Amino acid sequence: MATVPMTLLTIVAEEVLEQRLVRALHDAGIAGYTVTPARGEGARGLRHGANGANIRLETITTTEAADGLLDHLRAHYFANYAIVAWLSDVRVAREEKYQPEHR
Amino acid sequence: MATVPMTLLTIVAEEVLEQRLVRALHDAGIAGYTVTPARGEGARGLRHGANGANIRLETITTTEAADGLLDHLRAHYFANYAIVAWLSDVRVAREEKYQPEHR
Amino acid sequence: MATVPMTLLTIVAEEVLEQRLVRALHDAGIAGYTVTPARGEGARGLRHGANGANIRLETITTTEAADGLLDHLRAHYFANYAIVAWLSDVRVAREEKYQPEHR
Amino acid sequence: MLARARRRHPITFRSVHALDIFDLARVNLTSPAVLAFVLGALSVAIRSDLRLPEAVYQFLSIYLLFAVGLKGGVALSAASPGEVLGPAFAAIMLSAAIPLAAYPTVRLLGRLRIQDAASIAAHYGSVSVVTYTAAAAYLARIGEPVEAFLPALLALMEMPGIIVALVIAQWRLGTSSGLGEAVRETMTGRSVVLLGGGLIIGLLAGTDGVGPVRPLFVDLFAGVLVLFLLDLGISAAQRARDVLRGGRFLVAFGITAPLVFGTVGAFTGTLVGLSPGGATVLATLSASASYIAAPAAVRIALPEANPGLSLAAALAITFPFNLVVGIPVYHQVAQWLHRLPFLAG
Amino acid sequence: MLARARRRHPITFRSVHALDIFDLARVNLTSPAVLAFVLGALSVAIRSDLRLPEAVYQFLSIYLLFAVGLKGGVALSAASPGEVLGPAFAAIMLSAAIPLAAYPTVRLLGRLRIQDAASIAAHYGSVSVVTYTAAAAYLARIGEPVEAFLPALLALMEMPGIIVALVIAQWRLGTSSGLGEAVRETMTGRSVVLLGGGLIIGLLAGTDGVGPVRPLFVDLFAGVLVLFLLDLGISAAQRARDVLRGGRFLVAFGITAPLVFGTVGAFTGTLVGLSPGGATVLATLSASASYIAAPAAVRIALPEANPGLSLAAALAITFPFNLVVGIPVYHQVAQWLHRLPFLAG
Amino acid sequence: MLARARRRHPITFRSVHALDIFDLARVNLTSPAVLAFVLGALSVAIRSDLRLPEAVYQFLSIYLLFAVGLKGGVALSAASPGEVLGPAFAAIMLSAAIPLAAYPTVRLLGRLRIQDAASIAAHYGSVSVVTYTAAAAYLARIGEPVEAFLPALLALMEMPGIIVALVIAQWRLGTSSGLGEAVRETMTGRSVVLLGGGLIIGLLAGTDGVGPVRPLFVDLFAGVLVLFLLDLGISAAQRARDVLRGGRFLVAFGITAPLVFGTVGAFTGTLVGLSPGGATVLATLSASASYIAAPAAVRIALPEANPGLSLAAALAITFPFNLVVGIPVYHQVAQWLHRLPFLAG
Ligand SMILES: Nc1ncnc2c1ncn2[C@@H]1O[C@H](COP(=O)(O)O)[C@@H](O)[C@H]1O
Ligand SMILES: Nc1ncnc2c1ncn2[C@@H]1O[C@H](COP(=O)(O)O)[C@@H](O)[C@H]1O
Ligand SMILES: Nc1ncnc2c1ncn2[C@@H]1O[C@H](COP(=O)(O)O)[C@@H](O)[C@H]1O
Ligand code: NA
Ligand code: NA
Ligand code: NA
Repeated sequence: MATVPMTLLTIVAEEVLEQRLVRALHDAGIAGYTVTPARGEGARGLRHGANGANIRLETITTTEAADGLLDHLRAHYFANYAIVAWLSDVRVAREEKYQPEHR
Repeated sequence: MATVPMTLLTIVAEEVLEQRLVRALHDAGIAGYTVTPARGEGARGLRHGANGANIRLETITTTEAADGLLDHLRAHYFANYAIVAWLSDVRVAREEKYQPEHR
Repeated sequence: MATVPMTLLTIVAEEVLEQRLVRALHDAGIAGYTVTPARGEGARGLRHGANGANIRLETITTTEAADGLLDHLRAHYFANYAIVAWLSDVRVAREEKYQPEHR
Repeated sequence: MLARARRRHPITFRSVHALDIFDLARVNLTSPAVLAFVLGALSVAIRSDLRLPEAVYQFLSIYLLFAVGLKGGVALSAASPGEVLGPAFAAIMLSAAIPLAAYPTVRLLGRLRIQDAASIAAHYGSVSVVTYTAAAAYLARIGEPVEAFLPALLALMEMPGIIVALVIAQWRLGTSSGLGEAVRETMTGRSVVLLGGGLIIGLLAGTDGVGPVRPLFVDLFAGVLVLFLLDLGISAAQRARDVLRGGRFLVAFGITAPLVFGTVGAFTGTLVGLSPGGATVLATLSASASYIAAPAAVRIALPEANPGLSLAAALAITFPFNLVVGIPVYHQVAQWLHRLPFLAG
Repeated sequence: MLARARRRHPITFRSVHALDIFDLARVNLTSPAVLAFVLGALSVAIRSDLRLPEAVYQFLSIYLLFAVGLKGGVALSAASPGEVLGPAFAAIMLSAAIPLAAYPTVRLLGRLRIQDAASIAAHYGSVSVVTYTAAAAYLARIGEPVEAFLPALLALMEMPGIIVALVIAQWRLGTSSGLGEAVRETMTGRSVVLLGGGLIIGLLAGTDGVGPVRPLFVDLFAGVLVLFLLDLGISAAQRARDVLRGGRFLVAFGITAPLVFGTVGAFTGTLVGLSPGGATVLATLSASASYIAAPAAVRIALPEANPGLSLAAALAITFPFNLVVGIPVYHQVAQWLHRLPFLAG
Repeated sequence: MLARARRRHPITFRSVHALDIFDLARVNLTSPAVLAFVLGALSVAIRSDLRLPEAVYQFLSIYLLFAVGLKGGVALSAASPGEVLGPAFAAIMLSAAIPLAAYPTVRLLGRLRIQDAASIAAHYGSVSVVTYTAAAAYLARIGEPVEAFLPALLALMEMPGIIVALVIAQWRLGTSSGLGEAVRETMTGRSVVLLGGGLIIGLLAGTDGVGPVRPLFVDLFAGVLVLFLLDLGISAAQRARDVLRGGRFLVAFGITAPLVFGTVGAFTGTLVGLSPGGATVLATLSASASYIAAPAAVRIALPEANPGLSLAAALAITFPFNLVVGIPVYHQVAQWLHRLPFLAG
């Protein structure tokens, strides 16, 4: 099947941020994402149970939109929250599905 | 360690499809896959709770097998189900483990 | 945003290994990782319920550290445990966060 | 006593009646289950992050289906065949008949596609476990006695309507392939296995055998329902947008259908000799629309149907309508029918 | 009887008293809940892989918050307004006043940053549901009667302290932006919705309406708490390193603060006419620090605060201190204050 | 009365006996727990998608282990040392002795590798909580009284057999490294911490202290077991393929071993003075094979062992065999032994 390159942005962050991250996606015109509950460890210690858990959010979108979101995360969350994010290259079948809707 | 390139196919789909997707993998000679429960949002709305949840299934296999599966998904599920799928390049240590068994 | 390339190591393994894998990460100077519960199927059969479940652990680090961990897995776990592991290329924003601490 | 008194003084009765409806609606409105549904819906409105973990939601639905089946089985094991046969037959027929009425209505008045019309018909042909339980709790609170075997009727009404609706779709779409497969997948789906399996276990174990597990499956039932409804309220509120998309027809159907099917259910129940309470329950079952078993079955058999439409109608309109307005109304209707000499003779 | 006897023979009383403290600490120390907390902590020490699945931890906390709210609401529905008004007002004032004392203490003596001082103030201004329950269970076991409406005080003391602490931070940091948003997010957060929603549901449903759900929300409560405390013990032990980082001040504060706030609470409770048992509970509420609602709220409003510090103080120091030492002490204090003629007259 | 009558009329007794076995097997076969296991297995056969969420499965096993430990601890706290000592010693010895018999059998007759033989020996040396509970429920249903301290024996028999089996493996493999580590990891594993921790908590808290948590840990136990067995049935059926791979030997061993070990257990129990009911339970414990604690321990200590083999034998053969055939048989054996004058004198 013909596939086209697209960018996958994965964010692991403390779950208290879920609603805000989703809002940021929507603001960027991105309608699709997947969330799995996660725990983990990082600079801000162990994260599960009473310490609060993480979510693992991933969204496939254009490189520009992913870069924009990464900028948003840096501006708002990197300094003060348990959060990591990374980009990777993926190939998808239905390109149009992953184009952000400009509003 | 010497690693070889392989393809990772990730499918996020409504959980009602799980058994069928696994059957499709088996039919393609693929014996290995990993499933995590997931929720999400996309063209078909929010997916969790009474709306039904998603699963996130990933399988490492050859590019050909992955392409074949993507074709299968397009033929059977893309039009009518909440589903997204993507391919990415990975490197693994035990190549033979990921070769589909032709039956 | 300026991003730098880094390596993502993903390990899916039987959950009884979790503590040991985390210890191996710490020994390699890696402080950050994310775990999601998972089930799956592979050479060692179905994995969920009474058969024991899997965990899906991912860590972003340098290529060298990731290669070292893969060697460690091969030496200790590949032969006798339900486990798969793969490497992929990702891009991250805060390079220093993912450098193993040499101790 | 009261009933007899009413029969003699129709005028007094009418005013009592008017009082009753409000009073009884209040009883239903202040049940923790209904209030939890409202709390869930409100929490969406104020954009709270409240939500049950996915695994917990699934566990609660497994628990509820199995517990309902078990209760039904125990009830059957204690009932005499003669007593159950009529109502059981009536229940199956009702479930099968409802899609025959619902499908053309939705297709012609709502101008929806074949798949969507059949999907909605399947949802209304099947039943809602939670609505059933609300009705049972309501009748218990107002002291209206019911037949012990009613949980069995619930179990019997789960499937027939779904199958009839799927057959209609197959026929109208001209595709004959896949019906067998669809029915098989439905019959082996979680909901049917849990409900049916629970029923058989209850039947085999009987009242004594089930004794030790009553604390979990009977005593906790009402409480678990409250937590489940909290999450259902969240889902229903999130479906609100779909309701708007579905347009005025969906809202009208979601309110009219339960009233019509409920009345038919009350009538049939009275006809086959159920008590006013029993007929109220049969009415509620007929009026209720499934949002656990039916969605799963329809996803498999009619993938082109838009699940948003049927779920919105069943969960966001009909379900709260039945909870708040429907159940007390069916009860009044059943009481009224019961006083008709030619019916309940 | 005993109390009167004591009042007459102060010398005898003192020796009884000394005996009591140990005896009562033993009662508290051998409760399954406290022992489960210890087991959880020990399991970390021996590097066990014991841990509740994340979804289960979240479910248990949802359950506890909702159940506490429900119980509070039922209690309120049964209480007469006159009886509750004084204690309710006192509870709100206490919660609001605690951060006013805690903030400068932490800031000046502990030399922590504004954000961290305000965060700790918010945690101590709010309350710990689990500590409250331990106090209630303790009083029940030793046979000390309490007012039925106390659960309502718990619910009332959840928020005011958090809001006051956030306002202090906003004021000291000179930023006025974001307070409204922070308060809004706190008020719509899971904890408040569950606790407040449960309260309102209990109030509307009343004792009768809540009857059928008692097996889940009342009878199981103590047991669920045991499982929750198992996991809390794990988290607390994992926080031990943070305690060391926080230094001696954090330990001193985590022990002194509950003693001071607890005494003030016991005093206030006695003043507004609570029984010795009721005053003990109000003392415990004042002395306890939140580790469910407050952390979530502070994460939103004061992201620069280090959550490790406040959680370590609240969960790893104050919580076990209250469980083992605090509650019996507050009880003694409350009994003692109650004998002061000018106070409890 | 019946027993005495039997003793006098051996011929009458034999016919009663024959009747009994079937009758009692029926009692066991129609318990909701056994039926749920069957339902789970059937759901695999019909390819249903039924399955508990992973987090729920783990939670249920945490609950069961802790509840069993707690019950054992309370039982111990109420027992007199003199009464428990003999049976406790016998239980530990039985658990340690079983691998000494099982290992050579599997190795020589089954021709399995050292690691697999030791792994199977470890599983049979340890015990199955669920089988124990089924036996207790069975005896309760047929009205056979048992000693109150039996839950403690269950807890005591969890570990010794595992450790003996690991030592055998270490010795036969000639590797001395890693045993200490393996024992340490086993002792700090979830199962042991929960069971042992629960035991100690029950012991310290005593009957009174445990009172408030009984609704969760005692009353709900039988019901939770039903849900757990539903999932176990699914896992067992999925293991069916492994059974085939394991060949005829595995099936023969999975049936013979419990009969032999069960008889030895009944004998030992009678010898140390247990009642017929108590001896039945000790027999069941000896006959049962672990599928929660042992698999985890063996994974760590003997990674080269194939977990499919031992789990298939323990879960897919021995477990259902004990449930349906074994328990009533052990009961008959225990009753019979109890009538031997030189044994139970
Ligand atoms: N190197 C890493 N690789 C993968 N996940 C990480 C890494 N570092 C941190 N995380 C995840 O991100 C969360 C927040 O990280 P931190 O902000 O470093 O505490 C952690 O709880 C982990 O779940
Ligand atoms: N752009 C995306 N990136 C990641 N996951 C997505 C995306 N779009 C949809 N999904 C996931 O795929 C599911 C089905 O998508 P859809 O068919 O668009 O409703 C959603 O519920 C999400 O979990
Ligand atoms: N090809 C694969 N792709 C993705 N995950 C796999 C694959 N093979 C195995 N796994 C996962 O790794 C676990 C252990 O695999 P195995 O050692 O082959 O039994 C399985 O239970 C799956 O969760
Ligand atoms: Na219906
Ligand atoms: Na406080
Ligand atoms: Na055994």
